[in-house]
Amino acid sequence: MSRRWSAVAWGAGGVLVLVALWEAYKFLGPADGVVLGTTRVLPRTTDLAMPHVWDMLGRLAEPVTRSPSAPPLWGAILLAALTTLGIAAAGWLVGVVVGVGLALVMQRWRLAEWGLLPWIVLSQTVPLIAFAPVVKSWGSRVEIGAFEWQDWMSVALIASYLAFFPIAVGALKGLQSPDRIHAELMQTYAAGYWATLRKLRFPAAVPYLLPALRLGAANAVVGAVVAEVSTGLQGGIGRLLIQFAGQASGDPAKAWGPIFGAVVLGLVAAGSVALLGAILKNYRRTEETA
Amino acid sequence: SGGTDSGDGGDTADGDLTPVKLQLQWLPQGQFAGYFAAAEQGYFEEEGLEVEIIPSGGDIVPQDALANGDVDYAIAWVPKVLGSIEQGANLTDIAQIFQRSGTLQVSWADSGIESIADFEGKKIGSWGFGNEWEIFAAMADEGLDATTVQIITQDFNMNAFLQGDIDAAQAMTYNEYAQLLETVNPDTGELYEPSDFNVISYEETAGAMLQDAIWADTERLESDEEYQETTVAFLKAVVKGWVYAAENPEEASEITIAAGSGWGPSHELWMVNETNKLIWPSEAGIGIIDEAAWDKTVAGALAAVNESGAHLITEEPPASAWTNEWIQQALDELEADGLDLTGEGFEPIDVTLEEGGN
Amino acid sequence: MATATGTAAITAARVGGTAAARSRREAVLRVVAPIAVGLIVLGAWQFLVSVVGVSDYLLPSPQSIAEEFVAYWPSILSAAVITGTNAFVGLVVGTVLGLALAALAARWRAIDRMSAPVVAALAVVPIVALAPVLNSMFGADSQFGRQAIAALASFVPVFLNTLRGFRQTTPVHRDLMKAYAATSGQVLRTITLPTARPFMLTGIRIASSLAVISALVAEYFGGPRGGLGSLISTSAASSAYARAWAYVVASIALGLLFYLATLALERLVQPRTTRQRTTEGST
Amino acid sequence: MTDPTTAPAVAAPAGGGAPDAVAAPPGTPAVEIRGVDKTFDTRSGLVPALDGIDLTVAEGEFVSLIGPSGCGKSTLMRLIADLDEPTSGEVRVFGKTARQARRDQDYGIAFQQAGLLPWRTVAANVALPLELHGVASASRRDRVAELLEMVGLADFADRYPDQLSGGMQQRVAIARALAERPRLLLMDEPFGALDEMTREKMQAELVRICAETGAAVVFVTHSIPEAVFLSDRVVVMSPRPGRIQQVVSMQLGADASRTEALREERAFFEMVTVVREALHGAPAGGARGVETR
Amino acid sequence: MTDPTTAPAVAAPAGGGAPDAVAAPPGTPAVEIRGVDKTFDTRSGLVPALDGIDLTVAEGEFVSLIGPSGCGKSTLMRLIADLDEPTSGEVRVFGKTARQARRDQDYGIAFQQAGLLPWRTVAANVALPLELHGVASASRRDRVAELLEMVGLADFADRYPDQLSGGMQQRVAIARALAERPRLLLMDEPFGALDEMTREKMQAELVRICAETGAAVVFVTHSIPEAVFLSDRVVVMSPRPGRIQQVVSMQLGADASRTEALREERAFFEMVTVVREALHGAPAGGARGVETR
Ligand SMILES: Nc1ncnc2c1ncn2[C@@H]1O[C@H](COP(=O)(O)OP(=O)(O)OP(=O)(O)O)[C@@H](O)[C@H]1O
Ligand SMILES: Nc1ncnc2c1ncn2[C@@H]1O[C@H](COP(=O)(O)OP(=O)(O)OP(=O)(O)O)[C@@H](O)[C@H]1O
Ligand SMILES: [Mg+2]
Ligand SMILES: [Mg+2]
Repeated sequence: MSRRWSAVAWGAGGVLVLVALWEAYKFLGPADGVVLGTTRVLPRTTDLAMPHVWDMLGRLAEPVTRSPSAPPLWGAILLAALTTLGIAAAGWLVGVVVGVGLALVMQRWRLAEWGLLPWIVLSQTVPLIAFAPVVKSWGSRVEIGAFEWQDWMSVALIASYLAFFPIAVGALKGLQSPDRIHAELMQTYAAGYWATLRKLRFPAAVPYLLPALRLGAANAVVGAVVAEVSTGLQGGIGRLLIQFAGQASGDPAKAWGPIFGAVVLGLVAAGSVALLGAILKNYRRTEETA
Repeated sequence: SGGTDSGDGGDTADGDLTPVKLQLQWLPQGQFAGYFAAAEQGYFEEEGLEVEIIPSGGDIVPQDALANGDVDYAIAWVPKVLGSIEQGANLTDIAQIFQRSGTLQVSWADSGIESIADFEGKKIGSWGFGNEWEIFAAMADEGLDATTVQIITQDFNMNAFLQGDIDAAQAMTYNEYAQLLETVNPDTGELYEPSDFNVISYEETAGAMLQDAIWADTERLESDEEYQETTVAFLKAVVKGWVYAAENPEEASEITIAAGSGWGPSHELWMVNETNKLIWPSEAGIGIIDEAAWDKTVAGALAAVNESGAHLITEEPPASAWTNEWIQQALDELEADGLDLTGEGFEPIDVTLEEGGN
Repeated sequence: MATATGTAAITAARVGGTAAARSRREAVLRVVAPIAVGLIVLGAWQFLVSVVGVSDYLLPSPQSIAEEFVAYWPSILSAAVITGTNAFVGLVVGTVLGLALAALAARWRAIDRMSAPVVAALAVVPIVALAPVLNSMFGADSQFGRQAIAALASFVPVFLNTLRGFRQTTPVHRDLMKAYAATSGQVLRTITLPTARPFMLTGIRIASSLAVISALVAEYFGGPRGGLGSLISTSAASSAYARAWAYVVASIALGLLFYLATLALERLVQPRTTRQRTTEGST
Repeated sequence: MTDPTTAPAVAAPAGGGAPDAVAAPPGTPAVEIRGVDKTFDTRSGLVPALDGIDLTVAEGEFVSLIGPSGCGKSTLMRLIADLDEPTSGEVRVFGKTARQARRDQDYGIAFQQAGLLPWRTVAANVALPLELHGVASASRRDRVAELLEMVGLADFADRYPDQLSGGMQQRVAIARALAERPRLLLMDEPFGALDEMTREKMQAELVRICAETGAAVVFVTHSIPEAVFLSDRVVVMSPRPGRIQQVVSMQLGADASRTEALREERAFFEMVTVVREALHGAPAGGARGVETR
Repeated sequence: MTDPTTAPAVAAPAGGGAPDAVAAPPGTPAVEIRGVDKTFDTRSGLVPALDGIDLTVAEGEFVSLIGPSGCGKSTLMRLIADLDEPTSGEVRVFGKTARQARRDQDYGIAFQQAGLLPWRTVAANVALPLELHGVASASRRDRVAELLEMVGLADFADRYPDQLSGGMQQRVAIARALAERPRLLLMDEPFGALDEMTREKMQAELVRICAETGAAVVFVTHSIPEAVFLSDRVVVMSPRPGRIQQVVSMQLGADASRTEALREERAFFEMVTVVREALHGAPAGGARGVETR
């Protein structure tokens, strides 16, 4: 317990050092930054480019606009972050299903692994942002019975596209991880594919799956935010990001609010998966002893 | 739009409402005040419509949403849609809401950039996403091609210009120009003044192009009678909305804020007011497409070449690309209501901008 | 004994090179299978567009994409060079920073513990969200903002993997070095760096794809035009989807190029034996 | 000390495919291996691992396989367990094919590594085969308790494998192998990873357990004293391709019980010497080995 | 066979801190351990690992440490190597402090795992200590060739460790330990991972190498026959906290040369039995152990 507190204290120290660096540079650095040749290698220090840390934090407490109905900035950001979190979670779940499904197929048939894995790796070089409008447009065509495609689903779909990759790779590794001795033990028990999967492969995959799920969660958040920007979905943090960036000339501190929101959002998403890891700690015993 | 079979777009306000989807070009803001006013004031319902206004933003291309059948009408700039039409979209401009271009190119007062000809060798800001064609068209008229300048993509604010990364920034009269005037001049501690800037208005150049127009699906317009009726009803409500916005700019700006605009009240009011200026006066009646302006836009679009050598369009758009038929019908029907459809009595108001637009 | 060997030889002759054949077949399948999958998808796509008649406007056919690709080849090439340069600069800077900070963190626990929350945040924050503020900070007229984003994106996996690599030295090797009374410089050279090397290379390989994607996505948030990202958005904005897809294809190729280059680096820098051993544990 | 007259009876070398010299006991033999060859088809060519193996293990008999590394001990055992298939020849377990015997769970198996599932408690590990074969949870619990009692780990039922010493883990693995009361136990160097003292303790325990269950055992080991201490017969193999070099029947005296005291008896050392010499191909001290053929 | 008169002389138990019963040979002893305690301060409390250890290893002497797992054999060896420091007491190597001896490279060391650097060839692995201590590249090459010749791996100089068998890897590790001609060799279960036959071969080779180099050896093992075969004296330790239980001098007859034949001699078996009994605390067969005290 005390170790955890000391980690928190050190971490807080690290953040403080960062803040101190920011302010020190802002105080000492030239207004137009440090330019080497034609490239500016250190940033400008104007209030427009680098607001004071206290201005950024202070701005969070003020209302979004002067309009009487405006909520405080932090409230608007919190609400948007929660919205995005929900979308990212949906995308993450889809990513888990697809990723684990692909991993199962690839683990079962080597030919599938050879045929699919290179494409799965390649898929990560595809700039998804280019597809956001296409996904939205395709999605809007889907209407099955009472089910109607919502715009947020397009965003979730894009989030899942980013999330599935680490999960597929991690799950494949995990499913392939059982020692030969364990696989053969199951064989001597004349255990079938599903029994082996349930009793051996899935439990053995947990230590590989957890970091993959965490990475997937972080990726889902990135995907959700970028896709919100890209499809213009309202209500999420991505939307606030462009909206407040648009107001940054007159109100530079405001643009940082959604960035802090995105950081918190990512940490919460990754942290929730860490919680999952705590629940499954018995499946991670090899990790701890190794 | 296929939901009702009453076929009656008329006055049955409390009967079945015809659902209509309208795709905006950007986030909810004063630029679209007339549509939000029409919704809020119940004009759509009066016409028997239930209109869902879909905001855009990011990479969503309104005319594509329309061409794909996702929506029934879309607001988009004419040059951008001309490009889509050449790519195979089948769309028709049914009402030219903005009668003039609201695009400016802003430079510092001491920069020496006073006309398009001064662009040569300068860093010229543009948002991309098809907003750059006016620049290229204006430059083409001056004999400059896209490679003689450096095009910098502006992001969502004016910082790049304020910090000198861009020599001349693209700005809409109703938005980015106001952003400049909402920013504190670090030298004086006061907000920037209009006198701090040189402003080139594309409306006064050969590059001027028609902007916010209402687009409809050409095929449905030709063959679907129900859609035709809906179109007239829709246009009537929209016109009423814009008339309301012209007469009640404060209320209109409050309506857009309530509809989800993220701007502060002063900026919003500025935007409604400036938008009104682009619409009114409208000698032939609001929404009527001026053939000369249309032809000028087409000529500009044909002339413009971007820096990767791509043309916006390479041939004249088809005749179906625009028609005054429906807006004329709508205006005729509204004539009786005694509305000011030409903006004869329109008087812009004075708006004081606050720091940060808040 | 002689007969037994003889039998074995006969058996060997009869079964004749099946294992070799099998391994050859495997090598072929490893190449053919992904190509087959790709062709099937491409074929289905073309079929959807040209036979089923999904509108070319919505989903351009591979053929029309290829045509656009050829037509705009010079512009695609120069755009790829711009984006590729940004990604490369970012990758190099991010890698150097990642390696350096990981070395410091491995050496001083204080740095490790203080950097933990910052790195954790960097790992989860959508780095492209920083694009607008970076453009303000460094100027929208330079590619620096994009390079900075690519560098930040590359930094995280390089740092994390390298730090892990620095912690992989086995106790027996450390004891050995102590028994040899080796200086800390010698320990670094003979044990720590070679042990960490495969982990560093893995980090760089992961970073390579990230660098390309980030540099490209960052172009959507302002800055000079001409890169793949801004051309994709411009083309899409004028509904020239086939052209947009042609730029997308180019960006995929660019990402692949980076990935393969880092893979080649890995093969080059790393002796055969250790590679086999570590590729399993470290990806 | 190296008096040839004290040399024990040694079975005929099995290289030529002759049947076991020791007569099979009444009843179906637990394992019957006839003319088995095994060749691995690897990328670098064919690897002959076993050549002309004939071996019969009677019910309740304890047979050890010993031989240099790579001689095919594990391979032979895997053939019996139907984890691999012979290239030619036949393996029968309790009169059935090896496959059938595996399906019927006629044997229990333990490897060099305990191979416990790290995420399961000791009890859950032992219960695994019962669980897989649908034994009801109540009788499963009873059987597990009984087994853990037998291997002396009743107090550790709820521990996880990483909380146990190597010897304890191996005992859990043995309990698991015994879970379904197999009449045949296959063990591949189960004590290889243990230190000498623990190993001796485990050997004594194995002797006790075998006596209790009456199972036949095929036991792979590298240790001569271990093979001698445990076995009724020791099968000495020669490498590349693996052949049975000799089958040595343990003659430890009529009154020899397998207790700790046995390890210090003269007969024990003599049998160790006999197996050593068989293993080295020729006797280290003289030409005695030749006479026994 | 269990005749008490044949029991060899056994040194006095060293638990009470009495000096070694066997007189130190002339010259400085290779290792001198006086009253050493070692307590580990772990998260779960203090772990006493060694308690009152006194031991002297003469120059050229071969001393084995044997004892149950966890009795502190490795710890003791690490103290000699100055990889750890004693909590109290003194360790001197060739009359210097352990630290000085380490700095002077007075010993060579080999562990249970070969601990080769996988990215270096066999030759480069052997050359490592020479490289670290600035030996010129030409003489380095000569010495490496000589060493590889000695361990019989001259043909494998350019292979990588993972291309070698366990026994070959261990031979490389021994060559590496011998690289700087140390007068003291520390070996912690160097053959623990090998199979019995390879192990016996390696033992014979170690005997030869020791004879060639004349180095003193401190050798940790779990195997009684191994300790008996190799050593001049066997130090038997008892666990928790580790104490020296007995120091047994090997009495294998005046003419006993350490050849393969020795393994089958009666004296060998008898010494095995003596060590076994010392290890088990009391004789397995009777009360004989008491008499030897
Ligand atoms: N799956 C396999 N593929 C190819 N060759 C194999 C395979 N399994 C074993 N072999 C080879 O067959 C021979 C016998 O191997 P096996 O494992 O049965 O020996 P072993 O007697 O158990 O050795 P050890 O004592 O080291 O365990 C060896 O040469 C080995 O390399
Ligand atoms: N670094 C350490 N920290 C804490 N305790 C230790 C450490 N090293 C050894 N011990 C403890 O000291 C005792 C002796 O350990 P040591 O490794 O010397 O035993 P050993 O005789 O070599 O055992 P083995 O035969 O298993 O190698 C054990 O109880 C062990 O847990
Ligand atoms: Mg084996
Ligand atoms: Mg030890």
